[in-house]
Amino acid sequence: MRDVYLGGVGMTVFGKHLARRLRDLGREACLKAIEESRIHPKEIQAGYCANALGSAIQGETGVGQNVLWELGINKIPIINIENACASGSTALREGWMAIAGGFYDVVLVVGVEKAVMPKGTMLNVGAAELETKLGDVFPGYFALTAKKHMEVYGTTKEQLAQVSVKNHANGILNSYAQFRKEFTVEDVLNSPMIADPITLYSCCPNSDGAAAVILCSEKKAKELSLIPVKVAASVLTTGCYENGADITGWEVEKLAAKEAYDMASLGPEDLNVVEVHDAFTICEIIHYEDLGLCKSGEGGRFIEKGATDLGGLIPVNPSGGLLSKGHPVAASGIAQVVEIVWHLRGQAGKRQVENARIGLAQIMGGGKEGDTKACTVHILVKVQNTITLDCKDNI
Amino acid sequence: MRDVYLGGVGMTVFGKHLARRLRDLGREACLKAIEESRIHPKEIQAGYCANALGSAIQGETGVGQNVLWELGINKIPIINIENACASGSTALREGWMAIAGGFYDVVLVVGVEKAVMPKGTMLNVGAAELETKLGDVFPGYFALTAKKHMEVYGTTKEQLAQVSVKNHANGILNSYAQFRKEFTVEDVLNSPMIADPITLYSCCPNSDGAAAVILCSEKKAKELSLIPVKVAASVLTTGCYENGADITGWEVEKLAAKEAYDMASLGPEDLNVVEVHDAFTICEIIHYEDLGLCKSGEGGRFIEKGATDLGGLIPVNPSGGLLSKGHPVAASGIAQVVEIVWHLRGQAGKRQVENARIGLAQIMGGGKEGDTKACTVHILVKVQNTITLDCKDNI
Amino acid sequence: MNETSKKALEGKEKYAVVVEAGLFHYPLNRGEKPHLTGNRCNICDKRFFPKRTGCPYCFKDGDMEDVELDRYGIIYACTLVHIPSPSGIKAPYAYGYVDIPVDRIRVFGLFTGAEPSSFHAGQKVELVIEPIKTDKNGQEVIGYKFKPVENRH
Amino acid sequence: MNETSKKALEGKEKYAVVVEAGLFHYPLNRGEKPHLTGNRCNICDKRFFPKRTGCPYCFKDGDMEDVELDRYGIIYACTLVHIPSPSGIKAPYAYGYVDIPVDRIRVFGLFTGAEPSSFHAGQKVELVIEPIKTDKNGQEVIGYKFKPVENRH
Ligand SMILES: [Zn+2]
Ligand SMILES: [Zn+2]
Repeated sequence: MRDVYLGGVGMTVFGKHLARRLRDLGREACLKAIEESRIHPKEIQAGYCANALGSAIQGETGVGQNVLWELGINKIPIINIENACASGSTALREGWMAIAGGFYDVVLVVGVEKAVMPKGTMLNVGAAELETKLGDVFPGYFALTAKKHMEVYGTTKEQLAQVSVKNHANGILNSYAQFRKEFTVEDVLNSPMIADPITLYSCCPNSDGAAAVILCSEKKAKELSLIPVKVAASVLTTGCYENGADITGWEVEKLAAKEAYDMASLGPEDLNVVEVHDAFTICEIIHYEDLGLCKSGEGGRFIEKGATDLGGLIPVNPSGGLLSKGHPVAASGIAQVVEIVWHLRGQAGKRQVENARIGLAQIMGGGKEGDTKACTVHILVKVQNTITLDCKDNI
Repeated sequence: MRDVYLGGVGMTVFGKHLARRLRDLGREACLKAIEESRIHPKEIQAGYCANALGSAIQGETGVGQNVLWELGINKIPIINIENACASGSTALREGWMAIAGGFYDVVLVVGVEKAVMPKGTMLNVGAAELETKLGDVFPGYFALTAKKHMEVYGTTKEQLAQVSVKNHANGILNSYAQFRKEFTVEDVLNSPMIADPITLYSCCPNSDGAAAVILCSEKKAKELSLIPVKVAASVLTTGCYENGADITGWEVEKLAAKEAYDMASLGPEDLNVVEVHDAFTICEIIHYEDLGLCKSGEGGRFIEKGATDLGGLIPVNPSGGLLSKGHPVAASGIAQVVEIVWHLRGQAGKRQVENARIGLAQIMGGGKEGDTKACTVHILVKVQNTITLDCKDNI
Repeated sequence: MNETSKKALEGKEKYAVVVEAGLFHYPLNRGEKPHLTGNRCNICDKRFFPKRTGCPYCFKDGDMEDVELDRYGIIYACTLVHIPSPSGIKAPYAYGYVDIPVDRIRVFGLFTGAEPSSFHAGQKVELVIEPIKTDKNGQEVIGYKFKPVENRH
Repeated sequence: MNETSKKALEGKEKYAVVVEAGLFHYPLNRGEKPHLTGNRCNICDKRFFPKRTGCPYCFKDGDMEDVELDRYGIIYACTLVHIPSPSGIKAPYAYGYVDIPVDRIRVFGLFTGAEPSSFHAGQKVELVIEPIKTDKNGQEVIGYKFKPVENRH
């Protein structure tokens, strides 16, 4: 299996882009990744495009072809991928396999979504599932998780709120973020209750946006004027769906993390920067535990003591996370990797984690039987730091 | 790159399955493929699922996870893929890459669709495209192609109709086919006009159904009690989108075919059995030409002289094709490969092409700027014929 | 609903539809109690709700048998939702997971009422069949819910 | 259409909407002729309709410029459709590809009328702006069509 490197990366500002089409957003992100790589679009040998909701919301399928032809890219394999919130990271892994397996030297991976719903409409994805018919909604499902975590481990609602406070503080430093506003614990707790104990500011927003990366072989990476960042691990796994399982953690995430650490020959103690799927505040706390950043049950106290703040023991979601940066479903997993790359290359501006050398990105999605349909973990490693380049900050 | 072999294969009857869910149809096809392989579902290391319309019609995403958990398959990577009519064959190619690249030894690939629309509803996929807003419909687009082919090459409407006549005659021999009814040239020409010169019986139906294959490494293939069939070529390419291009053929298909023949070190003259994307009668005629079965412009005369009949020079669509077998969008590309495997293993019953050793499957889909978003070509080769096994006919 | 059935209803009382067929037994006779209908695998005895086509653990077809689930359960986790659901349930409403010890199974379900103080993990609940929402045609949709078991001391 | 604009229309005449913004110039002054609006790449001079953000051949941003396309074209291929379109166009209707020699571009478009004998490849056509359908609110949707050029000998 060959080593896979990151080429250029790019993303759009996340937020409301009412007048822009999927292909316009995707084009912008791809163009940034291509231009940073200083390659011609025609050098791209395959394209993987993640989009989760286009068919349901915009009536648009084959989004990858629409995006890539905006860049003049034709006559290559283009594959459209869906795996709920893990769509982008699943596309990334397929692109990684295409290079690691020796099929291509340059692959473009893009995730794009317009998830801001037209006024007065509600998305009814999963309408065929009994839970959905019975009124299950995403914040409600995570509320159950939160309630159980509080009951079993003594996690407090203030600790939950601190996740939102931290991520919004980070988001202020990120010009790509949708919500750049400071919140206090009180603000989060006093915002409207959605599903007890999940309040409005404990939920990530629906967003429009795109993110893209170029992946390449070692040989091609050497031709690019970029600080080399390697994919040390790329893992995808589906849920366990075990009836009656403990819901204070996700077995599937622990499995994915273990596999990723083994693949990279690294452990959680080696990480310098982490991006996780903080769709709701409770999620981030559980991810700390499942990824081994702290012990099971300690997630609430871990954030309380500032361990995951910028400048803390292990900064988590320096980008602002989904909570502040926004959540254009299929773009989010790729945007996390873009953020990690910026930190490893020293391009993260005011939110830069100093001397970051190893980063991890985790995302999961698709509720099913109280479990998740897809969970991915990627570990990226800066290979050397000897080349000095004109890296511009991404603030 | 490692050789990739077919394990067990299976499909549901194509047609209307109003009371069955996507997961039920997918389960049946997968179960057949697994049981023919005589493996336990837990031996499957990754799953690729193609579905094109579930999000739009059934409000269902993450279909792969839903199907595989019906079989007790969990904790493995599952990837959902969409590429219009080429969704199934694109999933097949991703599965092929996963094994060829050395990532896995046993992969399940399934395509499933419920494309029969609820009464009174019309699918408006591609609603964002100008052509669609201006009234472009699939039979109309292919009608333009047919009109041009008739004008330039003298192809007749009787020759077009013969495609439907042949495929329906083949479909009578296939118990998996949706329409098992004999048609004459007059029947086809006298059926209601849809878009001149495309009549109702010149169009494939919307169908529900699923098809699945197990792919495996050479080592694993040797453990299975199956006649070894190898993937000699797996090619995917997106359109050229060249404004003003000749529409009597598809440049993208010629490119895909050339790449596939090169990969397999074979030519069209080596083929014994072929399945092509006959969504409309004209398509099959053009595929003859693009795949090199006959010269450009000769497609009409090629079918007229019976070259592609069962027992002809090169039988095309012995399964009945989409025209008779039906077209559950994302399942079709995999069902074509299932049919080819049955012929190479001598299991095709009354429609068996004698001594078939090399087969090709072609499918394409997703209209864009008068071109197609995805075209795949797969070539399968029976490696040896020395093992005698209890193969049951699939009639 | 098609035109024929619409006509049949005209001027008559609303009749109820169920949220999904085959989920539960609705008592028609006085004194009879409702129950959820699941199924069990004859090989490993594991129970499923809603019913599965085959057992995911034993991977055998034709060995599944319908079972009446016990009416009593213990709340594993619960929440009170303050937004209407896309499926049409009006806010606020409560739901969660209920463990049914007799059948060693956890089921998802709505709870009766919507008071924050009404439900907590560890609480004993029993099954009731009740309307859960009104559909687009104005018809009541019947589902199942769990309600607290009265404390009798 | 939102509530405010609905109200604004009440009791007034229907007004027209266009099938897509920016596609064509609709003549307001007598004698003025309609035309499609495309754009061209300043590097390779290739024209596009509908307009593209960037040229796919030259791969440069900021070098695209709007152009009025010539009103006259030659039918490359045409068909007569006998089923209504999901986008709301009533059957029968005719459409096809029209080559515009002046701009070296092929455009997709509807044709006026729906007679099988009206249109054939190689025929000269000219652009007209016409209603193409009625939308869900009963409003006419304005689009463009091609009609045969009168033979003047
Ligand atoms: Zn069992
Ligand atoms: Zn140009």
